[in-house]
Amino acid sequence: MLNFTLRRVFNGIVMMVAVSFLAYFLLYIGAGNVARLILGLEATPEQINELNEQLGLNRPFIEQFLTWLSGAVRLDFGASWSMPETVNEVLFPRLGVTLTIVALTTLVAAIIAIVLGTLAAIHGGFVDRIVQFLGLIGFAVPGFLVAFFLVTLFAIQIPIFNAVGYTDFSENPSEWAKSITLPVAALALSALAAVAQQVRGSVTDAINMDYVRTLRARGLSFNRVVYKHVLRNAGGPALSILGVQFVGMLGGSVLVEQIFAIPGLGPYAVSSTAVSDIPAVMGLVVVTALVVIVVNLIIDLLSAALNPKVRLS
Amino acid sequence: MKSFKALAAVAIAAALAMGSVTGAGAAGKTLSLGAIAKPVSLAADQAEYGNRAWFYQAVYDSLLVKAEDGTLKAGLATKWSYNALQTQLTLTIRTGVKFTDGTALNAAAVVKNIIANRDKNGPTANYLASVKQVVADGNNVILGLKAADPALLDYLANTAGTVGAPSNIGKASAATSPIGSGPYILDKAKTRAGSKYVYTANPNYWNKANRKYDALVISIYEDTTAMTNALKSGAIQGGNVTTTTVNTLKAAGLKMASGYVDAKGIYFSSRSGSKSCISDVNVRRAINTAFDRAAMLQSLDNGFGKVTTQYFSTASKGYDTAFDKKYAYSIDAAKALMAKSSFPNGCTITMPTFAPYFGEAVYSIIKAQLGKIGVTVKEIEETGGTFISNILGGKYDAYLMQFERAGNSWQFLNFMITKGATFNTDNYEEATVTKLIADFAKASAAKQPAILKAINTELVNNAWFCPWYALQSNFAYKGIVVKSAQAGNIIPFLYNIK
Amino acid sequence: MSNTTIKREGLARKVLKNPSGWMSAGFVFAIVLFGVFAPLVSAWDPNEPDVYSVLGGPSAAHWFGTDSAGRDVFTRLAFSTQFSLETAALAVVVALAIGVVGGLIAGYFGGWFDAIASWMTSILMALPGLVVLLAAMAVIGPTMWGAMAIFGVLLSPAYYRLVYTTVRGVRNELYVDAARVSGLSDLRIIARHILGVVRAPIIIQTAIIASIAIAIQSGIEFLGLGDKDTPSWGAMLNDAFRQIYDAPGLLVWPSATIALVTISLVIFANTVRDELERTGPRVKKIKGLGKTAAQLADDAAEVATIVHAAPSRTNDALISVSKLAVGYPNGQGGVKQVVHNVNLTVNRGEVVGLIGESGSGKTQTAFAVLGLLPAGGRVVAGSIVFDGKELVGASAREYDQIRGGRISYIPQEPMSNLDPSFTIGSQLVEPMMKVLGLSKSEAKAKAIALLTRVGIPNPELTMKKYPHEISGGQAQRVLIAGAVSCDPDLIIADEPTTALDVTVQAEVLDLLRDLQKETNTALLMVTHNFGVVADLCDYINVMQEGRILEAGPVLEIFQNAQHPYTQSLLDSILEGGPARGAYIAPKGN
Amino acid sequence: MSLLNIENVEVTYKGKGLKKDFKALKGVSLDIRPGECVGLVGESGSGKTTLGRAVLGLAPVTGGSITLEGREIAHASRAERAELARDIQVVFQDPYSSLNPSMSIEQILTEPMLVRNWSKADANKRVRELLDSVGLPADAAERRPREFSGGQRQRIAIARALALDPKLIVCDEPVSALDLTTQAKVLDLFLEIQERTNVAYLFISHDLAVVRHLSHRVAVMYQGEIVEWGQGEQVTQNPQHPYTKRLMMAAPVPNPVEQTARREERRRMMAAGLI
Repeated sequence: MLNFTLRRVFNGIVMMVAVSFLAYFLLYIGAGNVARLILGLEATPEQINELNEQLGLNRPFIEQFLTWLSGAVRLDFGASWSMPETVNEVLFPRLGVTLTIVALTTLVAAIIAIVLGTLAAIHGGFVDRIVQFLGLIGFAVPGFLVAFFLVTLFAIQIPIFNAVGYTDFSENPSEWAKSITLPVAALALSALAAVAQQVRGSVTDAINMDYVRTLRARGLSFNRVVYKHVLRNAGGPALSILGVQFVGMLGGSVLVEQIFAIPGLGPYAVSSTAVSDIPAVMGLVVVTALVVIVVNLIIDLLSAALNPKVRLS
Repeated sequence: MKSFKALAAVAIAAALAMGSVTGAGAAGKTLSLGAIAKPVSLAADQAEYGNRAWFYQAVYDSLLVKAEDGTLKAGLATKWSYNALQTQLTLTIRTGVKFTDGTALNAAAVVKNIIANRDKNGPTANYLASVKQVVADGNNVILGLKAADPALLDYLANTAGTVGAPSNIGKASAATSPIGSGPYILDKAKTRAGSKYVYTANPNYWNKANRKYDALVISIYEDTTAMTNALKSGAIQGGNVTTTTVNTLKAAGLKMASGYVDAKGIYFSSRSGSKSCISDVNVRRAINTAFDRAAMLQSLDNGFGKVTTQYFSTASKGYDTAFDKKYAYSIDAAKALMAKSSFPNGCTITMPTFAPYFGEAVYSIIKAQLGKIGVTVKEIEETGGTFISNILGGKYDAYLMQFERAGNSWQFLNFMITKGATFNTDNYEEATVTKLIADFAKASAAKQPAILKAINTELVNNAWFCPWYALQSNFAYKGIVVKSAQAGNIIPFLYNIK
Repeated sequence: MSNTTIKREGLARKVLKNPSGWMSAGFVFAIVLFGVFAPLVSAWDPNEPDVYSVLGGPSAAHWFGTDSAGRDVFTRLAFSTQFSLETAALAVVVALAIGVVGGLIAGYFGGWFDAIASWMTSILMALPGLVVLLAAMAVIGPTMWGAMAIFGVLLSPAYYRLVYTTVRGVRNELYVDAARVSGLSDLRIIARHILGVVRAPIIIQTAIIASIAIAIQSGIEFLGLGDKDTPSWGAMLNDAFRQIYDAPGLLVWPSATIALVTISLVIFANTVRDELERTGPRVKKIKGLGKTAAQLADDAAEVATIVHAAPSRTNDALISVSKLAVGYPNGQGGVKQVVHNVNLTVNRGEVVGLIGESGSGKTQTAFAVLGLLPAGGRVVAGSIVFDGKELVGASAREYDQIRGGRISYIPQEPMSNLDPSFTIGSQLVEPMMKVLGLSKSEAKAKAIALLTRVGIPNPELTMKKYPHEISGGQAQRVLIAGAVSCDPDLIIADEPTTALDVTVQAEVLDLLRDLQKETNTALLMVTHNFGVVADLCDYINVMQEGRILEAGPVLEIFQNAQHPYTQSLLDSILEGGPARGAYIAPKGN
Repeated sequence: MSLLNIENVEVTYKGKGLKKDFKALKGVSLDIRPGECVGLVGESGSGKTTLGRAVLGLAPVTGGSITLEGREIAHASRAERAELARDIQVVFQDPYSSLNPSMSIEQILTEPMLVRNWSKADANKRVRELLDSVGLPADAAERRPREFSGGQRQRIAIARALALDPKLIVCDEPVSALDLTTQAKVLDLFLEIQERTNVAYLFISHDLAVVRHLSHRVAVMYQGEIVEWGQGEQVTQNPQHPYTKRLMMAAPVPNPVEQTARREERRRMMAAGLI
């Protein structure tokens, strides 16, 4: 298990460096006249030169990348081009918000999906139809549409939850709950649908496995076999879908945060994109990729804990 | 359905009640406002007015302040006076005021600030271009001017008079850690740069009587719908809203403070030389004639505005109602003007589009209307950062914009008309206008109106611009007191919100 | 339509016959046509503004009303459809091209390309799509074509992985080996054998990828980061959102179109998948699986089993099956019966064989006795009396108390019958604690003793191992240990040695015989192997097509089989037959 | 003269990553004469299937030589393999996965002919001949593999192997997935075809009885090596090598009386350490 963990961690680190290099290369090469972008207003050629000098944009590309990388490993993404704050100052508080939302959504979606998916696989009928329907709607209706309808209904028509903004949990737990409920609901739907379908499928598969019959032939009740053996074996595929959904949710949160005006990564990504704030965009890409890689690592480790065979592969 | 709603509301409210008990009341009296743009820098010498005014007014005091109607009032300067030639301004600085870093505010500090505001390349720099030298004289600050500047006091009540702690001037950290003497202190820990700016009360503020709230939160809503939802749901008490949401917000019980600050329309930027057909006055006149201003106002902004052909605001002495009859919509007339021009077969002009702000509908209208008179629009899509810089860099022949129409005519002239004015990007000149402006600077107050009228006549006749209408600005609010729209600014100044 | 075409009904035909299949495919097709013929659907120009009819409601001139620039919404919807579908299609095509080609090459040839491609895939999958797209647009500007091309690259792992795993699977199929032996080139093998297999999964994936591309495309346009000049669903949504309070109706058309198109695509994908997975006809749940009169008559008309006299047999029946019939839903609302009128008795301490070829119903009979028939199956008639208690119709609770402790089971395939996620030890201990009520440590001690008994070296270590860490022979021993762990009265062994090598089989048979002797447990041995029967059984039943044809003491059957089928079986036995003669070189060689 | 000569053949599978290389064949020698059936018997993992695959060019030969009528074929290129397909063919064990489920029987049978640019008419004629020779009705050509039983599928696989009149067919456990009665019929078909066409078989099976029934000579494999090699009757009835003996004694005889005797004998031999 230790060996497995170390291998995966090493793999993750290599992947991070590769992602960073790729992103850096494409973004900085593509960005064009950076100094002009930053100085905007009435920049003179002298000012532009000076800024290029200052930002090191006239140094060789590899040197620039290594400088950036040496900062990035200390989680320092440098100065933003569009805001007075450094990229870190803006990025990390926002990362916290987005991660809170996405993690909570993952948790909510996972719990509901496991319950619904299992019931659908075992009992079929009504619950199964609900899961099928959810699967369809959750997959097909874009999250931002769901978000908008939720706001209209539950924040404006019936003002139960907050329509906009975000309050930290530490600041005011009930406000936090009110601010986070609708975004989480909007985001959760599609993940919930996908995971529930996967759980339904893998529980159905697992329940038809030979060892289920054998265990029952040894006198274990159906429920016991389902809750102990079937769910554990069905857990692996469900987990990996959850991982995929997590990545999707990170993206989906961009739109949902925009609609709920939540100070997460989403609005930062949109505004940085609009003004081509390359350091910010770079930081965003790297940090979200890091989150994805870490989450995948966690999922790998969980899968390995669930299924000993994985540890060998 | 109704009972279901009620039931759901009760159920969920009950579920949340536990949390509410512990959470409520902690906030005290907080003023929550929504802004549509985030600040670029919070340093005093980078202060901006317009939509970003609050971020600076929260932390910094200004030498002068402006009432809702534009009347200048004492700020950090308790008295002000010009010499006879209008070339020397003396300000008396308030005593007993301290910056939040504990240092005292005095004449020397003000001098440093004015110099920084002029020299640090900030948005205010242009407004202090006329200031030759600044010196402290005891409790007074004396500004020596290159030439008379009829708008200077106005500038000082805007951002040019912003005063921050001298220790902070020139520091990079000033951009995110402002230190002033104003009513509030920025709470950096709770602030989410770009989204939410949280302020706590300055315990040593000199003018506590005028500060009605213990805390201030300014949230950024770049999205119209988010702003509307925030207002509707009561998340904020006030914010600038677009014309398309005015009706729904009124229906939701919000009040509006409405003014006519901006003029929306097409602005030209290649009138000089001959590289573009915009340099032909008849083409410019034709463009002016090619829009049904009333219909545009109705369709684009729900009719919230006043049709006009002139850029001077109604508050200006140069404004003439009669001009608004000029350039009545007629495609035939516009075609005739085109025929008269050097481009009888039409021409192509380059214009930027900035859909994130203006929406894309208006651009399709411009393209269609100009197409009808043979002017082909080559659109270049802008999404943000480079929009203004490309305009200033002279990349385009014309552009859609809504410009603030300063009540102060001198300010306007220096903003749009004079050679070297910020938005006279190709330094276009007409001899008559140049002479009239020179006259105006020297003229007595009595003679100024006539000169302004003459200038306006030239501008309108020669179609310097193509304004469509004065756009109504709408500050929607609920639960706070706003006397009226702010003269000369799109949102009420922070100290005027009660 | 000729008969043969019906027989060779293709997937496409099946999908289109299915209501959800043709409805979803039809809708998508209609929407595509709507987009393709956008220039023809109305006289309006999608970009022609009209300041005099801004935000107009639906009218005869403007069916869906007008937008904030007075443009015809219906026309814009048509052109939006064209653009949104085209750009989404670009993403799909790029993803297809990269993913399918890469997956085919990596999957078929493997090697360094496989290593690199798999690595690139994991990198792409570590990138959150929308964030990367926004980043890309920060550089390439607001062009949806560029963005969708990049998104295609980001989506390509979806195809790559699918094609890769499918090709990997197919490459190991024997028919691919056969094709190689036939001298087919790689290209030809890919074209003839591999593409055919990945085609359907690719279609499913494409429907799903297309709906993702549409969602992302409209999301970006909705954020206002797309081409301004071209109408698109997202741009219409963006405009609608700006006017949400003045003209909420504007929101309806683009959102409904997006939702319906994506829903249709997903339904289509699901239908294709369902049709692929469906081997037989549609299975409907049937209430009251009773036998029809015809079946009853069929059973009654059954020629009686030839029963040989068994003078040495005791009459101490432990389990007695009579007139048992097992059926499955046949898809047409009726029942397909797989076991007919079966009578079978196992006395205490007796080893009874149930022998038959595949499909004879022997395993179904065994499962019926265990009360563990596969999904859909059920006992339609007859009775199973175990130790005086009727099991047909017994509740799950009652069965749970009989299984394990009274009747236990040894399966055929050792590996698949052990839960891969639990250690050998825990799988042995768990039932003992439940059935025998032992403490954990007691159960552990007993498990170790059992493993020692079944001949597993180092049982303490084996207890901690997972199923994949032991050999098939050992796994079968573990399963036997499990079956005897709760001291049952009857063990049902379903082909317990079929999956084993012959030397291991001999050892397992020895073990079974010894255990049976030691405990005097009754054993019902289900097998197709006469050698196994000869080795173990006291009494045998010969089954064919769900019926027991002949039953009697083992020697009696071997020496004096009456039924022609039994005789033909015995005749087919090669053991003891003559060896082939010496080689004679063919003439002319 | 031998048709196929296998000399000292080694097959090593490269281990992935940290896994060790696996030597599946450790120097195996064997020969097959024209029209002869050589049986190859052994348990799982003995390397018998690998040897068959090495002859077919489907396993990496890392040492030794395989010659067909004097031509070295162990490392034949793809083009040479395509040529060899005329001479060496295969029938696999699993009648379910050895036929592409999406192709019709006709497509399956004509595949090797089409590679060789046969005319459609010739190919169709040949398909009818082949179906007839394996005892399937002519209308089988239009159907798909799933419409046939296991025994019928194996007949189709045999027909495919016969399509080009090969000199050698590698039969890899061709009857072990079949029911007893079907197995007997298919084995008879193998015999009948050999007598008719003089094709040679390399007949791989785990079942000593099956091998004995069909093979002129028999090789016994154990852990990658041939431990016994000789006349069929000799090897299967009077084996010399302890492993062959163990194999023989382990198979239960379908006769209760004989099996009891054999069981006792086996136990005695094991106790004595003879097997």
